[in-house]
Amino acid sequence: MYVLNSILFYFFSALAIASAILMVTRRNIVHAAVFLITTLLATAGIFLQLQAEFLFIVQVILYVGGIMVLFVFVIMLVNLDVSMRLVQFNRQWFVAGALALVLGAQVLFALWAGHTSLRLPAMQVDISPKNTEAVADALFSKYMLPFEIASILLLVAMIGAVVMAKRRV
Amino acid sequence: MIPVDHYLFLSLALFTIGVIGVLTRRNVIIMLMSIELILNAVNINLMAFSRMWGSVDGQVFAIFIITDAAAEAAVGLGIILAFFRNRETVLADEMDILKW
Amino acid sequence: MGHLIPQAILPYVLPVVYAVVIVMVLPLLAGYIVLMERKVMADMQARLGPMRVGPHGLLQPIADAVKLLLKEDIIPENADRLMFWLAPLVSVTMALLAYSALPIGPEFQIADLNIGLLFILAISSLGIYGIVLGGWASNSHYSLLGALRSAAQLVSYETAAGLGLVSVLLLAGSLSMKDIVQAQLDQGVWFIFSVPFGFFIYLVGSIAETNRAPFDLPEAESELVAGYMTEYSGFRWSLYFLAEYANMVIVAGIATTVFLGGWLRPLASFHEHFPGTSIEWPDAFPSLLTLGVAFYCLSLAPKQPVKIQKIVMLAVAILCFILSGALLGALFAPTGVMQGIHGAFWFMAKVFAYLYAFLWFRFTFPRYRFDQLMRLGWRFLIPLALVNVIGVGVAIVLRQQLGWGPVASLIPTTLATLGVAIWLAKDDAPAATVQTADGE
Amino acid sequence: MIQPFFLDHIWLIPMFPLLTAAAMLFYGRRLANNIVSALCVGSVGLSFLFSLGAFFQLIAKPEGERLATKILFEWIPAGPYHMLDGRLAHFLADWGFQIDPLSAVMILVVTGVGFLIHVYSTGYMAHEGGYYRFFGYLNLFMFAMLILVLANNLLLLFVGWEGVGTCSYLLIGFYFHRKSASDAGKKAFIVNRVGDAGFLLGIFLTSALLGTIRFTEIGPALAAGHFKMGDPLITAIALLFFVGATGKSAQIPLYVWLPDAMEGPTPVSALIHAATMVTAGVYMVTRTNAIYQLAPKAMAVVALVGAVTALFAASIGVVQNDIKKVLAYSTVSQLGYMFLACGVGAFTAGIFHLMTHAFFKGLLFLAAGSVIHALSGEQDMRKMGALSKKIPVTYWTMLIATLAIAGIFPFAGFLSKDLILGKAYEKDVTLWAIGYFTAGMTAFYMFRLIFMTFHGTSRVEHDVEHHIHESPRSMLVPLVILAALSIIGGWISWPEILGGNSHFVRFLEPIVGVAHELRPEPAHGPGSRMGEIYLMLMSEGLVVLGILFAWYLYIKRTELPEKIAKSLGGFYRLVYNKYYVDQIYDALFVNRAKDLGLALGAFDANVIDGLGVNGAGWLTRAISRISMWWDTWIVDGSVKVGARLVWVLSFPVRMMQAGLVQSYMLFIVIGLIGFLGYYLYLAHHAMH
Repeated sequence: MYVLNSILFYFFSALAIASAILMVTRRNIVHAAVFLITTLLATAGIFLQLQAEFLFIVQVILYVGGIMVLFVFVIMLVNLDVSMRLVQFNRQWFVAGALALVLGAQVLFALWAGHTSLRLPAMQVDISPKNTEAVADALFSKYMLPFEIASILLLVAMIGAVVMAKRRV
Repeated sequence: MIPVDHYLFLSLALFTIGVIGVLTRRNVIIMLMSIELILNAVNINLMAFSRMWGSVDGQVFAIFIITDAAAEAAVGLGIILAFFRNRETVLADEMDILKW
Repeated sequence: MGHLIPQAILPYVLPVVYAVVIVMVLPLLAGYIVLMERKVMADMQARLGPMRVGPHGLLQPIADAVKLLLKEDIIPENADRLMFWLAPLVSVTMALLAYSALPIGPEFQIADLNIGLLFILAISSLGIYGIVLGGWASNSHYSLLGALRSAAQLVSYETAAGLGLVSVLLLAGSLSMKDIVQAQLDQGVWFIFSVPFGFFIYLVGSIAETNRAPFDLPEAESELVAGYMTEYSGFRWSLYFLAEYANMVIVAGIATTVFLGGWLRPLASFHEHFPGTSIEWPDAFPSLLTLGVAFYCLSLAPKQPVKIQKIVMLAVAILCFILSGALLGALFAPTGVMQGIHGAFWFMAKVFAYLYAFLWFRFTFPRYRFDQLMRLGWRFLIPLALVNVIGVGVAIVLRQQLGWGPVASLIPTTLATLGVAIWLAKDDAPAATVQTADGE
Repeated sequence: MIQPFFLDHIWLIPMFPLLTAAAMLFYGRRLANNIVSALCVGSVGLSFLFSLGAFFQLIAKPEGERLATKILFEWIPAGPYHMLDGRLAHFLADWGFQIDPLSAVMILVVTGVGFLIHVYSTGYMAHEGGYYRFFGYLNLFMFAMLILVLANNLLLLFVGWEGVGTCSYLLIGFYFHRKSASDAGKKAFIVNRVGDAGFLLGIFLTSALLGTIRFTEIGPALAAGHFKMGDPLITAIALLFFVGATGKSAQIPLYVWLPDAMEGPTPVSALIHAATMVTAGVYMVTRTNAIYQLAPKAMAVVALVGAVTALFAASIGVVQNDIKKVLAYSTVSQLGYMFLACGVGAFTAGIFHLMTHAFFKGLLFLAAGSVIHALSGEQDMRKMGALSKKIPVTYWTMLIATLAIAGIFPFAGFLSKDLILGKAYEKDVTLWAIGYFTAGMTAFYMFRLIFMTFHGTSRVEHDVEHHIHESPRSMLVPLVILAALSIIGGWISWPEILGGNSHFVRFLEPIVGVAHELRPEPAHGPGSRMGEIYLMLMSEGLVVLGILFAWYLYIKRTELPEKIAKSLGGFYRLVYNKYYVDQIYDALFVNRAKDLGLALGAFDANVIDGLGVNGAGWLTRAISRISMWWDTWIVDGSVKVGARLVWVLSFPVRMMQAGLVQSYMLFIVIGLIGFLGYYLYLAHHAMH
């Protein structure tokens, strides 16, 4: 069981990281989008491997099936074969990349230090099989208010998007 | 069991890649996608911790983050569309009207 | 045979077998759905349809398949090769993947996920990438427009269809397909009768999701040559084709499972309403039907003009005999087997009924204009679905608090939804105003 | 006390025309003609209905308290001030309306005749340009006139007074592209100004002397002031008012504008310059009769001016050839009659004649208009004749009106005119004689008009001749109604001696209530019924004589008039040229005024502009040079230095603020790195 689990995990994480790197470096936006989708799917796989089926489904339906479709849609509306031939990285790319790496290194150092010093407890063996029900309970009892607020946020975002994208408001 | 740290390393890697993307790519759409990547990294952390403590709170927060991402994508892409209509470009360093 | 297989992989054997069966059978099934489509169309147009290849064109699908496989496979000059190659694959993969959670019989299921329905929705929602990427990759305006249209259309109608299903989820209280069917058995009524509007919404939504007429704008031959499939040919094209029909079967399967009581035979839960009594005679129906078909084929066999056709017809007849024998024998077999076989029969019967409805609509309704499509989706179906869901919630409260019956509690909901539907339709009447139907 | 509805809402009566006027003048251009006429005529009709309602509700009240006042708001609540006799008074002019028998009669006449003339105009103006403009002005006039007759104080009356003046100016100059028309308009306006100045002075003097300008309070104030008969100040007020009256009502010496006013469209002449506006003077004199009755000299002046004007204008009317001019002069002379009546203290008779005159003179003008309409614009009577068959309705109605004005028994004119003559006889024989003779002349020239227009041989140019046509119904109906009124209109005050009981006069009595105890004994008079009968018969006789004379001259022996004119020679020319009054006025006033204007202009050009303005300009330029130097070098210099300084200092900030999102993000990341590094550093220390 553990073997399968770890195989899945390392496979998915390798996939995720690889396609993330590709996503950032691709010249063709559609390819980038496809690689991002791959990353997301890999992440979804990791969720599944973490026995969070509901989040897996949410990830797939919302992220892959919703948001990314929106991205692809917009990419196709905005024809980009012009910008595809231009330089893809801005003037500050070298500094920026370096600094980002520095930031990553810092966090890595922090994690490493934490790993050695304060030992994170191992994972629980198993959480309740009825993951969906558990999430639902938490969502509708403990996190009712944030849930409502999130829905308001969505409404506002919808209106904003409509106003933004409309030709004649 | 896979130690939690590995999840953290994974998410760190994704996060860094995302930051690099946001900082260096000229194409606004790819910047947005990188932001999605960052959010994703955060999600991984949350899931890992939720699994670690055996409580679903982390997952709930992940759901909120995904909601947030949806909203952000919708509005951001709307803005990009509007901008493209006016300026015929999606390059971040041509959007420097923020200066004034 | 348990001792032959190591314990570790035992739980994976049966699913693999099912998966292989499905992957084998589905293309054939798709082919024969095409034949059925052509026959139905011919019937509705007072023609004969394919008659030459095999008796009554029974071998037509195979001929078509061979033709498609042998066709030259063209990739346009400046198409995006990677995507062009990837897109049909994605499409067909997702279409097939969705079957993994579809229960064809009580046991006949690859995996009984506790989020089965959502899983199927998710996977089938991934199918869109096949279309969009393909349309984009073939670098032609028709394809791109088709892709955009289908993207917009799917995103819009998934919402409606999903909401249509949610009403049933509330009633069934579970996401697992199996449990949903079980709930229909326990409540003693198929959900189509308790939430007809849910069914209606899902019907329209599923037609739109599978890009079938009257919502087949992504491949509207009169506007964009073949939509996203314009540049495709040969094998890739047939993959798309397969994906489309597989999707039809999927949505039909979902509808069957969720609304039409899955593998349950009619009146299966008679005793729920009238304890003590139960009706068994419908069990005899399958074998009788197949027997009838067998005799019909037998009677047709001599009339065939060519010798080979006679032979094929006879073969079909014999096949039907065997089938009816099996179905008959299943009645005396242990219940598991019997339910498996009969469940599969009933399931397929319902699926084909649903598909027949699809064909029927295709040959009956004119194609929508794109803005009309959008208006229908956003301003009619989704509000209606929302009202329906709320109503179902109310109904559940009625049932739990006041102890109303499973059907009675939903009558007010249905009536309310009907009222809203009428109102919305009246409100939507001036929909004829022509707008620029661009994909936004 | 709470008033009945119509009395409580008299203020609405002027408002209807005001609303439509506003509508016309702002939006009229966009409205179709039929809508315009519907709105305007409708509004006036509405006011007429309200006036009727008010009238009947007023009659319903008992004799004593036939007075209703409605004060909308205080208009000019000026502070306290010292009156001439040193008492403290509070000047208060409010936007208030009052209705008493006099106002009631006036609003009935104004709205009634006005309504008919509106209807007429819809036909008459149908093919003219500026239809909406015409009706807008007309309604505006109705508004002002109604304000005038409903005002409860002198100042508000003055507002209406000026308003009607303005409208008359606008309407006389309605065909502003004709120079003669615009000149006539200006003339009317300026001449009226003279009178108005007098009127205004009168108002000031009133408020200074009596401390109030409300009509209801003037009487009591007079009583309280214990003024003796013929008090000089009172006389002054009365005369000043009368100056205003001469201006508005075209009496000597300010009558000159009225004949020229005929340049306006004929309905205007009928409404403003015959029926309503010109009678404002009479109304005003009657309204302030309390003052006049304290000033016998002033009344004598009024009577004399009235009588002389009557005779004078009639004499001019005898020789005019323009049909409207004749009517204009007859109007002047009839107004003279009214003032004669007021002068001899028979205010009620004056108002009575005012009403009847409104009927038949309005009718005369409308009929004349119809004639002109039929002859497509011809106004010269020498180019008319023998029209009686061609336009019968016009002919008969006009004949009725002529009989009425000539004073044939029992037409309206007869009753009112004889009432006046009777009063005049009681007062003074010479006045009576003048009026008597004038009556004869009136009959003569009116029938001269009738005969020249409708009888004898046709002298119409034959290109006009063949499309002579009767006017449309919308023009004929008012004619007929007015004809009926000028027959029976007078009967409401059938004199006692003929076995009637003069309702009308009795109805009006209250407003001249003061008159009784103040009126001196009649100098000499028949007093007996037979005397009055004799007077009537005499006037009838003279009138018939005049008619016959006209018949003789213009039907029987048509060549005679020229002969007579030749034989009279100079005198004829004098009269024919209206006694050269216009020329004299030009020589005396107009040209002098022009000279003054030229002189002032020269002064302005040389002294003001040359010295003042240019000098100031030069000075300013000189100063501005200096200030410019200061501005450029000192002020701007410092500013530039500051700007340059800021520019230099802001270099690093500017580098940061590139306006590019990603550079901002970069800075965020840098900050993040800084924080993280700091905390890691701390943690590191904490560890060891």
